[in-house]
Amino acid sequence: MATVWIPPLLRDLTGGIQQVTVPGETVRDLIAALDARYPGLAGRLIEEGTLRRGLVLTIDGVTSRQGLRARVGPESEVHFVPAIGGG
Amino acid sequence: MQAFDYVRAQSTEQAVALLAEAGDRARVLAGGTDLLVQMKEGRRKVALVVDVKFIPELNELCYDPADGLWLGAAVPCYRIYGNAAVAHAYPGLIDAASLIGGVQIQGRATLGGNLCNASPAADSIPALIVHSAVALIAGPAGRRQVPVEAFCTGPGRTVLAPDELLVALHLPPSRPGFGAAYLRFTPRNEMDIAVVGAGAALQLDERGETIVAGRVALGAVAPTPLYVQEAERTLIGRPVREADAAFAEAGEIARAAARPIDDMRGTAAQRRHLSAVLTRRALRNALARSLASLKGVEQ
Amino acid sequence: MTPATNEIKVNARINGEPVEFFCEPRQTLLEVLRDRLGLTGVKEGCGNGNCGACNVIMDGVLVNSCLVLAVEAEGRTITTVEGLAANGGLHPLQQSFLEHAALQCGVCTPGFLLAAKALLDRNPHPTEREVRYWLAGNLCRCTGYDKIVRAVLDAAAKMAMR
Amino acid sequence: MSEHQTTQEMVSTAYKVIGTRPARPDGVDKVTGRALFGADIQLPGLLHGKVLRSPHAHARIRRIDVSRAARLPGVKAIITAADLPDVENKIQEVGEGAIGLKYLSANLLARDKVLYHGHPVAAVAATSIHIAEEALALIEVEYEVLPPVLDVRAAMAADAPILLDDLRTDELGRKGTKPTNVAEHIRFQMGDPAAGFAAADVIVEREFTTSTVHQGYIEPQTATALWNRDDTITIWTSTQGAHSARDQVAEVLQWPATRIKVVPMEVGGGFGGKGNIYLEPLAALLSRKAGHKPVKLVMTRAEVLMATGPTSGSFIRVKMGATKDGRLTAAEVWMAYEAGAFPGSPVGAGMNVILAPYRIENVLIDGYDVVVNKPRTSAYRAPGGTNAAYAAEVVIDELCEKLGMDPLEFRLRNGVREGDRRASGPTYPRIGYLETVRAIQQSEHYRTPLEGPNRGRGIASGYWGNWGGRSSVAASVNADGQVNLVVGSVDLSGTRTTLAMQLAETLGIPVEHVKPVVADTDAVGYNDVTGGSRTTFGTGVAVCEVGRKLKEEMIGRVAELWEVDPVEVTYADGVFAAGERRMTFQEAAGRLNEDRPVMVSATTHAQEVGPGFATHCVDVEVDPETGKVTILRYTAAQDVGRAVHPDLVEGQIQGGVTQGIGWALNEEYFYDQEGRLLNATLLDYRMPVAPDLPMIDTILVEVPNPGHPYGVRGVGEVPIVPPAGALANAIYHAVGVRLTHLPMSPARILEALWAKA
Repeated sequence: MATVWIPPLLRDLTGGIQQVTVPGETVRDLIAALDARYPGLAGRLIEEGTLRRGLVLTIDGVTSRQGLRARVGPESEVHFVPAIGGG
Repeated sequence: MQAFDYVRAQSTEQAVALLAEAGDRARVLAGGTDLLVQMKEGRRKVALVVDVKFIPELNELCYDPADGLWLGAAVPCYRIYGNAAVAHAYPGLIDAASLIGGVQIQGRATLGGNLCNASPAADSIPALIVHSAVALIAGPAGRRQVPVEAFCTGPGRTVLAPDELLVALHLPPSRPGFGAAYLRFTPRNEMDIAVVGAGAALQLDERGETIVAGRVALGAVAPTPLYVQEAERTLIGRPVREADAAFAEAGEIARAAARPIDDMRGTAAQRRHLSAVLTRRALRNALARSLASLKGVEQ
Repeated sequence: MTPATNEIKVNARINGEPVEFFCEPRQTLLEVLRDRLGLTGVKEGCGNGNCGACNVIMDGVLVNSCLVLAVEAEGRTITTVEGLAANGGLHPLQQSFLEHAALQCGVCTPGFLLAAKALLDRNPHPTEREVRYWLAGNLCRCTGYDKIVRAVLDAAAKMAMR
Repeated sequence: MSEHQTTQEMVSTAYKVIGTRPARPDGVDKVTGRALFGADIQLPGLLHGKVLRSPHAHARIRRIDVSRAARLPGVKAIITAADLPDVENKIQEVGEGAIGLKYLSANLLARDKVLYHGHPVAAVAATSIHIAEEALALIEVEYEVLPPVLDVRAAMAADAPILLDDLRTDELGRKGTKPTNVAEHIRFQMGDPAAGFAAADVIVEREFTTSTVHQGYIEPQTATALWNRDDTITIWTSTQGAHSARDQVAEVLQWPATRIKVVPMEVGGGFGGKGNIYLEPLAALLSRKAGHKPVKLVMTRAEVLMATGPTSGSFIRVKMGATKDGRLTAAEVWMAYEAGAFPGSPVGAGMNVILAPYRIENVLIDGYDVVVNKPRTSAYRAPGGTNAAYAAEVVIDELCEKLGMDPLEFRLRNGVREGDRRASGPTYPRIGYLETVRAIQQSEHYRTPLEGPNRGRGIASGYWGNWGGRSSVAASVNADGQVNLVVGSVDLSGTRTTLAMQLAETLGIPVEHVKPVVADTDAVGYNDVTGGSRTTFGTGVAVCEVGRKLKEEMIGRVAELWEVDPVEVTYADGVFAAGERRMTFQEAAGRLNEDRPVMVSATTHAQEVGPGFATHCVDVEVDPETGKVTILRYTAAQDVGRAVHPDLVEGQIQGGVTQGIGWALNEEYFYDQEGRLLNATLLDYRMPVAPDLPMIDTILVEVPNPGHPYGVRGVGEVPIVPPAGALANAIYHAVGVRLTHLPMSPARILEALWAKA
């Protein structure tokens, strides 16, 4: 099962829990599983059917551009972090 | 820029006549390094630009050890510091002329223009004051002379009437034992406007033991460049070996004389403080040059 | 070109060639060089003499062309970056700037080259300090000046050997 | 001068082109004045435009009357916000970030309100620049002046004047309910900070403020547009991203992107400030209105400083704790960044930077994006990083002082390495931070004691995450063996060279045989902006890929020619071989082109980005009587992954350091009480001049990025991050005062010295 790091501003929904281990083969699966456990989480991570703009998905330390369809491994660590521009 | 007419004046008389005719809608162009900036920014409404660079007497740089320096009002800075005899006789002037803008500004900018622009922070004016420079002015009624310390009447304002033209600056000859210096404080090492500028001049006796005359002037601490006459009284008669104490006193007099404001280039407190610091340092530089000039005589 | 009523005819010598142009008194030399004469190597960075991108050499003197009226060019001799290399090839300064990677974006480069030429014309053996102070009127935001200063010093050394 | 330190893995790899210093292909044009920058475009029938700007920082526009201006002979078109189509407030990904389209449009021409001094209100096209300027003076605008708010903390106050009526604070999808100036709140949190501080023996907490600063590129923004009679638009502009500019114009004009061609001219410096559009849509609209004549707009320097760029002023509070043996236990940071008139400050990036070099288990960082009555901020080299690192590095230095530890030893003890966690959560890949600390430790500079009164040495580290982005490239082989490389990444500082070098290395041909071309938006696929230190890395990955494909294609076609199986053909050192048969790259190029041309393309969106770290060491002397700082010596050690062209890498570092020095010591925006910018000139906006600086020594540490075929990391951003912290620490060690405001100008240093005395 993959470990999802809950973005700090969503931890009010998890009662302060920072990491949650959930089953799933894609990021979509993980978010669905999270939302089942902590209702409302999906609504904060997903916007109009895709990952919320301004969030960058990283899986095992590498950013992914595949959004909800990105595949995760059983030991994967998944983060949703704010997007950052450069000069 | 707004549209205007341009005339290249051939003589002082022609320039004065043009100015008299156009009144306050005319401006004199020498190096243009202030005028063009002000016109581009719309700060000056100008109908006629009178270019005075080609008037022979305004373009003359003439030094005679007996008569002093005739510095035409339209002589650009680079010609002043490029002249070895002038550089030797008027070191404070050279300090200032080589600080105004970058070299490309110095290729055009003139001390006459710097004076007429009458910025409180103008670098050359404190230097001219300590060199006891006199401004030679031509107008419809003839010519008159004004000491540089009395030339500026406020920020951007001078004693010149709209129909008057600054022809030249005259600096008295310098004797052995004379030294002068100008320095300024700026956050950058170049290309900056003085937070405070300080000019100082000293005349030592022939043996180099006693200060017999001294002048101090400040920039950027008052609405006009400031001649700190009170400093002279402290300096006169002081032995050179007590110079440090005398200079510290002069610095305190300068600090007290300063009437600075807060603006983006510096704070009033900083300026008062720097008035003392820079006066001391300028006097020290001037003293070194005074002593060097005496050594030059011995050799 | 037919002059507009308020335009003045100016004759100058630019990059070795006699040039005649018409301009309004309010036009700067920079504007005329760029827009009338096609010498767009002369750059405008600030328009008030603080950056040096518009440097040209006029009668042997380095000036900011943004602070010269075009009408003032009457009878003057002007060199722009386009005229820096005398006959084909590159001027040693241009060569040195390339060899030392003394440019990044390149927009300040023409002004630096003209300033450096004016320096070496007066002072063929400048010290690092002299180079830095002479170039103070030229702003570069890309390089930190390090490689520009080296390029000028090296060009001076090479020119002295020739 | 520079030193080169290559670490472990790839030390034995012998490259032929990577690591050399060839001449740049655009060099001769740039030293002879031939290179065409944005404003250099000349077109028949060209009209000249000017923009009318608000004299107020905050005001409602009651009325605009252009009728007098329109009657001025020579005026051909006037536009106001009424000429811009209404756009819905959707968020659009443009370039490196996202922006609300309504805000983007309102920044181009103010609609109902002006939000900063210099906010565009109208634009004019005329037969000469002087007539356009005269016309501006004839446009009448009636304003209802409103109170401005210029400081982040004032803007966050409950009774602050509100800039944008529709703005609500976003907290990761949860919207606030009240009008506010706080656009966004971001949080990073790990571990238990309270427990971490409880375990600390020493705690340092300080508050910092930093002024608004500008990118300071020497070439002002410019755009020339022709709205043709067939309703296609061509725009010649100085931009960091032609495609991004095209897409932004398409969105605000509601015009199909593919009916817009953006021709990227040479760019006279960007540093992040030329990713946004300002003039392009205005020039296009003026062109249409003027009867389809081309229109050129060029900003004055005052306009550049008033209305483009700048980067955020900020307020930052940092608290850090450490044990007696010098281990960091916890950190808490609260930071608010000015966004300018519209949301979008780099506070998130600042949050990534601020603790990046340190392994700290217990972390809380709160960041706020706050609108104020200043120009909309734009990216500036490591956006948000310099001020953030300054705050943290001063606190680290104070911790070291309190612990009696050498600042480099402390960093070695607490520095991050592969696998350590960032404050945002994910772990670091292979990075070279500790290597930069050791490089400084071993440098001749650090080993030489600094002596003399009022002198001090400062150390600081810095980080930038770097970026890959999307790139498209194409390569075609000419019959003579020369290869045309078509890229869409505009070249700000020499990337034509670094990209050509990567292709030459991949193909095993001399770099002089690769001709790189930066193409317009019609001629090459999509490319993200040149920014975020991405081009040599991200577009480089695409170039390596195109080289690999080209080799594969040529091997296949040589096999065809030789009538052998492609697996029998090898290619090495510029020679194809199969059995006894040999053919050079050049011969193959000739033979293959006789049959049919050789061309391939590649696109990438590189993800395996190598973060960059640097450690800087600076010696200063402070004049205690004037507060002036003289930089005596500066050394920057940076992990550059692989220095493709060491001269250019050194140049990036030296330039970044110098911008950082300017930010640290003298650069700042001065506003009056009414919010008018007072120092919109390069005389009073004090960027460093040559005599302000020593030579900037560089140490190129090479810890290759495993995510790039040659180990490349982005190098451009990192060097601007440490200087402010390093200088603050050096000033402290010289004269004993900790400066908590940027810039550390002479006046502020004097005040600090007086306060101490």
